Amino acid sequence: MDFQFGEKEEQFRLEIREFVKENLPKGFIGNMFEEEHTDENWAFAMSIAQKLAKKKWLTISWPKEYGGMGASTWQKVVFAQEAGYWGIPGIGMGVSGTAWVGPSLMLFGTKEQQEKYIPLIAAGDPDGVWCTGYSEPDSGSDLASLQTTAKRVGDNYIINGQKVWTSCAHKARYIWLACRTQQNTEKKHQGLSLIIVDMKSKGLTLNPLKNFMGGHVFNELFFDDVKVPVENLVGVENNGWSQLMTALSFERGLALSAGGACVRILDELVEYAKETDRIDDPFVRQSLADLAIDIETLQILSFESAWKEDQKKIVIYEPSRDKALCDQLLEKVSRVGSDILGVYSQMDIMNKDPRWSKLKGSVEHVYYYCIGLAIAAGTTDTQRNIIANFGLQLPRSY
Amino acid sequence: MDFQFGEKEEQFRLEIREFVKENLPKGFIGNMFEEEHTDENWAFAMSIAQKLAKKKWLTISWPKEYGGMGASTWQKVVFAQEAGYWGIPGIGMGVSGTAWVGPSLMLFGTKEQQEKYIPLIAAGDPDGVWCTGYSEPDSGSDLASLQTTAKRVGDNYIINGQKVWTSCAHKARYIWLACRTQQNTEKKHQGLSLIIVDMKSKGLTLNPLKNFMGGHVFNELFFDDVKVPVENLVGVENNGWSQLMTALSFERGLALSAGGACVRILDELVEYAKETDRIDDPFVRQSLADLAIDIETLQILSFESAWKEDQKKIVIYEPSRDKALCDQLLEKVSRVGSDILGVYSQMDIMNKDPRWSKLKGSVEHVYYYCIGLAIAAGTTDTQRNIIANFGLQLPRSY
Amino acid sequence: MDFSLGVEQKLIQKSVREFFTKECPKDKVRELKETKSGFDSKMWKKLVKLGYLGLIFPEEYGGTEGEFLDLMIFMEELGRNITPCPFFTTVALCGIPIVKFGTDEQKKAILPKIIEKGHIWTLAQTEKKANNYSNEIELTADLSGDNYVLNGTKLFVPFANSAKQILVVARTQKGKDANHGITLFMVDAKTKGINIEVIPTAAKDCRCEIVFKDVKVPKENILGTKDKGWEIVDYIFQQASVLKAAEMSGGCQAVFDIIVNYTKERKQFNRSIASFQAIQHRLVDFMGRIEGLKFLVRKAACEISTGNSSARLNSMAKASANKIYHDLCYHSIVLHGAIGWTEEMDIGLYHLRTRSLLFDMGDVHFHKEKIADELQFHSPAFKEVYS
Amino acid sequence: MDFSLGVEQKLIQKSVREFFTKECPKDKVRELKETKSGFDSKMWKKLVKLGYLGLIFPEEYGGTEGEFLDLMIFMEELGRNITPCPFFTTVALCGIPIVKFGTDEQKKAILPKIIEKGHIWTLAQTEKKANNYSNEIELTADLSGDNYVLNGTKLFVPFANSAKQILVVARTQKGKDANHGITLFMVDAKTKGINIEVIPTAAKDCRCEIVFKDVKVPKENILGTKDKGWEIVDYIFQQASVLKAAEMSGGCQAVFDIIVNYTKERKQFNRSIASFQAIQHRLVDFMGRIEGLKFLVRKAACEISTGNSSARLNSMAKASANKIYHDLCYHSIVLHGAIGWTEEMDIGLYHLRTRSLLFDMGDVHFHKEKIADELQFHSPAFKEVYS
Repeated sequence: MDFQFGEKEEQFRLEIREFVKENLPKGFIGNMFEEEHTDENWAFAMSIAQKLAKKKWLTISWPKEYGGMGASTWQKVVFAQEAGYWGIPGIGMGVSGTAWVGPSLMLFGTKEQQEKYIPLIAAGDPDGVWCTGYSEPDSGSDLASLQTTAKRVGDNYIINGQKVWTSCAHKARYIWLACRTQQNTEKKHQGLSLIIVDMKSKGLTLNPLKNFMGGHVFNELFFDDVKVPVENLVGVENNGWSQLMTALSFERGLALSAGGACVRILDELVEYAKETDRIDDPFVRQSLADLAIDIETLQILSFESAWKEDQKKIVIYEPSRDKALCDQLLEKVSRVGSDILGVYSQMDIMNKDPRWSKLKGSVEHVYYYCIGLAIAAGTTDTQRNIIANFGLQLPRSY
Repeated sequence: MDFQFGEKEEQFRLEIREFVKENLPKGFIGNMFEEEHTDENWAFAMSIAQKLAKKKWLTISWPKEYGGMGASTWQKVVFAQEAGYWGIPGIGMGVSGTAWVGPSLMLFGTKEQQEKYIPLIAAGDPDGVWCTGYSEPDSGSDLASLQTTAKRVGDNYIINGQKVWTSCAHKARYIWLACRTQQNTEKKHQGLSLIIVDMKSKGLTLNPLKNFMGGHVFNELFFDDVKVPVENLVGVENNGWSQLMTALSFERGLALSAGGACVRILDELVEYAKETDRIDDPFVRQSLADLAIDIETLQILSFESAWKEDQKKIVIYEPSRDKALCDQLLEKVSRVGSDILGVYSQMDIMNKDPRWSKLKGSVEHVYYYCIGLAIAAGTTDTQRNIIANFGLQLPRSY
Repeated sequence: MDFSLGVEQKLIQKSVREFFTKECPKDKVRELKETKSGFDSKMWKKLVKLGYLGLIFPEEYGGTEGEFLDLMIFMEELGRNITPCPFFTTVALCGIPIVKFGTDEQKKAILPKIIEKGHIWTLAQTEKKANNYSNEIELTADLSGDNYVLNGTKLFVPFANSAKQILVVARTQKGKDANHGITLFMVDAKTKGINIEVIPTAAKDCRCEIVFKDVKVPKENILGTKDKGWEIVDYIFQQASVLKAAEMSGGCQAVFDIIVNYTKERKQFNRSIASFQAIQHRLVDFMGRIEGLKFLVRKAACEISTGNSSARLNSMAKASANKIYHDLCYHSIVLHGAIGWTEEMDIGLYHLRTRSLLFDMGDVHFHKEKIADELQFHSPAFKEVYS
Repeated sequence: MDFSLGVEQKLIQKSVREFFTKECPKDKVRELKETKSGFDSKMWKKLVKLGYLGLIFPEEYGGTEGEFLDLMIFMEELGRNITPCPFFTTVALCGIPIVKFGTDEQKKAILPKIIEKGHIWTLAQTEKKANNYSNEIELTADLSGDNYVLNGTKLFVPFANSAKQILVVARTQKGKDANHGITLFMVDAKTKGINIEVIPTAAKDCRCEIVFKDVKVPKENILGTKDKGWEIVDYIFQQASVLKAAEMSGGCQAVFDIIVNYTKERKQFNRSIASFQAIQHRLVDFMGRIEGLKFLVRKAACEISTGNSSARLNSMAKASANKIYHDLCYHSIVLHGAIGWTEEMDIGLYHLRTRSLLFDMGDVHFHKEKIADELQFHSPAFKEVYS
């Protein structure tokens, strides 16, 4: 047993912190999804993304031959932690491209697709920004029931349908689209395909969906006879479901970076309590300690998941376990943090004013965004169902 | 709107307290089910039951013509509260007789049955002690699936089967038995009947089931060709289910007396905290206040249920709501109380020693018995199912 | 005991609900967030015209002398509809203490203007410690001739930017006992030296910073007795805690209705998601808590109405509201899935108010401490009977 | 990073589990509750014979010099089987500090007797305040000639009724700083003036009251330095907290296995009750918490093993164990239904220990306070990088 990072990883951690010091404004705390809110935020995020690309950190987990860093599991873990702690912007350029589009193309893409799209992502190029079209109005948790169709007509697919909750679509050059290429299949997850669609395509319209705080993360997309060349099909036609599941499994490490973000907020809250002379208040002390325990617990579990993957052990329920705990932890961190901030926890996150927003508004940001996160990539309840079925081998309850 | 008891009820409350002062040892706290543990406890409880019978309080809710007090809803509420607060022993002589056997016989019993059994109950006679045979090893929450059979042979029923979790059976003279008088019915709740069985019957054996703390509340009963005269059938043969449901609906007021018991423990904890100089500890203060809020909430809701019944409004989900909240409250009171008692919360409840058992062991008693209560008369989850179906009109989930 | 609303309250409930539904639909609530004043002055005028500002004020000043219960029901409905307006600040935070502590002259001068003209009042209490204890009051008022001169800063004062008058909690004397030496001044918001700035809050509910710089207030503008103002603040808190809890209770009822309806309608895996047991049980637990809150608030209000105001119940009402509101909003939005997070759904409007509601009139910790006080000095029945 | 057990630990895990399963089945645990000593002396002798008492003690005194991790694994298994025996008191509470603070002479005299003869030791620390802070230590030890004379009362001392020796935390000096003036004495349990009485606890785990009345202890029987004993107590707490947490973690794993198996097998409404979503989600949430606890404890133990003992992690381990144990036992019994409440099911045996386990080596509140200390004096990365 050993629960420490090696010297190599600690060295890497210092290197990341050096990067932070050089490239981020002093005291900067990046908040999740914030980079997509405004053009200004986005420009800054992309400028950092390009610097990350130079370090190969933008595609840290990619093999070197595709322009990645080919990092070890533990380097990736350290990077995710630090990325969360510092809130490094531009880290995934909207997530899709670096996290699953690139890796999926390496597995299922044609040589032409690989050569066309992969380098743009790895370079942090604006044309390397992707979004992902999975969810539809009537298929959320029940993803396989999606209805957007792609009909083969000559050398093209004609796409019709609607996608929703598409984050980063307003910044993306391409969309990684799940659609139905065969109708009336025996099972609903048959007949699906993954197709690459240029966001500039004719017939594709975007409707921004602001969240209730005023932030812009989600979009609605309408496909009205959108014509896409057949070479944009990824992998095998009608075999999209298994490719999609593979792609979903690349979406890991959320708990790791969230853990880092929680440590940062805890650190900041402790300092805040010291500065405002509340550190001796027994309630503040107990609350902070309580958070510290839960954060340490989440971190250790997410390390265990990473370790299992690293050991090539079968990892089935663990990411769901970590996600479910992470959802609950973020809610708790933000709630307890808000209680400590008191009246200052009511600040507007779209209109931060250093006179009023304590901790640069990060507690309030998590307060509202933890909800979005609990919903995204499978709600907490969905994760619980997965854990029950695959972690505890209990019968299906839904 | 009015949330106060009337003068008549407050007068009644004083009368009850006078009774307590006269008949219970100074400082007495009665704990639920404790009276069934030993012969000594039982004898004391029965002596009080007879005194209660003289006041007509033993059968407070029965009509006067059957030997009851014919009390108003609010008198009953006050009595339940006070009974819980003081832990008056013998209050229901094992519950069954006073709570549903008597009232059911008034509704469904023959004149002979009424004359034979009802006066014994109302008088607090040892032969007026009843137990109830519903649960079986394979039918707990799913009561209608019970398997004990009563076969008509001449003027007798021959009963075979097994009952379990029968509280007070070791003290009872009669058992109120639910059994199957018809086999292979279309639906499982058809073909059931209620039959009165003398506990002294041949072929009936009792096996005590001690709980893990060493207390004796539950029993197992084995019926091996137990012969019962047909006149012991209650109501209509094969129509037992609806009678049984009616009987179950008489089992109210648990939340009221539990509320009273919680107030007592809170009062005692506050005094304990004062005596041990812990009342200024912010954690003790906040914990006590938190309990006070939850107790007040449970009480107000159980009053609301009583009010609805009093108003002849349809009461469907409310008792389940109160029971579910009550289960959770008792757990919390005992847990938080234990935290305040600290090391003294680990005392043996079967072997109380005033040197060690603080608050006469009442916190530890609730600590273990709240579990039994959460299980009894429908688990907390079963209550939630009922509330979901009937209170919120949601589809059945089980 | 009687859990039903009286005829009067039923009438108010019905009319206020209809009024708000018509005059302030949720899209209006959204729009108002983007305005300077944060509320709809036309609706305010209608409220005045309908006499709601005088709901519980004495007839001699133009009010209708209703019960405190009526006001509680009004606040439930206001909270149910999350109607942004300075009703609470004007009536609960200022009008009520003026009725109780004002001189006849003051009442004659002030109350008719509130009731008939809809003059807006607010209470400036919070300072940087923001703990609702008297030790947070540092704004000074020093006598100079016939005037007091006020210096200091008040924070998060609701609707100060629209107020005609501000009730200012000031320190006129410093000493060991922080409760002593506090005085309440009624200050014209236009007085020289007052600078008001709106703080950017999530709910955009016009919480203001007010800087007082050598602000002169005539000494007859004291409410109550000099140096004994903390009693008035306590009086305000007792009643306003219950009214704020009523607002939150109404909000909880609305949110609960929204989420129950949504889960019944929303289908996944070919089933209404309300058929999933985990969701059902969560809803059920909320129902119990919300019903408990509703009656706790109503009971506390009832006791105030009958002159038996209970500090214990008042604090329980607010603490209980605080305990439920956040959890309910959080879980209700999550149960909606992504759509719950969007601007177009009403649920988010409720959640944007969570944090300010929690701190208005005291957080859970504050109220539990008050309850502990009550427990500590209460003599339990068992001690009396067994003595 | 490596989450797997080492070869040595796997071996210990396997052999200890087999040993306890064979030597102390649950019916034996039930029987032992009714005995005076509370443990099986035959099993104890076997443990000694197998060398477990010397698991981590130096070879020169007859031990096998294993790692702290080995001991942690031993405690997990002990907790999994809820084996009642004075192992923890002897090894964790007394042996470990003797190895660290004892003179060579003391170690030579004491350790071989523990390791080879199974001498039972226990720590007498708790007094009536029972808060685990130094201010609870009031038992006095006054020098008189070559002896110290001990007077006072210790409470809830585990297995004192079977102990050969008692490590007594006494006050040799009173002053402002309660941490100063504390001295640890090694006292023969048979010394005149010692009176031991078993306290009737739920778990019947032989918690004793020890009254010291003019008990003479030779002054060479001090462990460590006079007046500086609180350092030793802290040292004991650091390690024993982790070991107690390991015991609880093992217990949680066992309880969880029991309840998962039961819910899978138990049928109601023609379905396994584990198919009900509300039950599933409860189990799932427990699984996450129990796995988290397991690794937290193991991490804390690992750091001690490598000489990097972390007060933060040690307290987290115990606090976390405390947070889970009660909830898990309560819900597991309720999920069983009535049968879970009976004597015949093992689950109750675990719950009977809940309260003593929670307070052994400090409750949640105590450990959170320790963690807060660590947080307060830790310098965060952001301050360093952005300085």
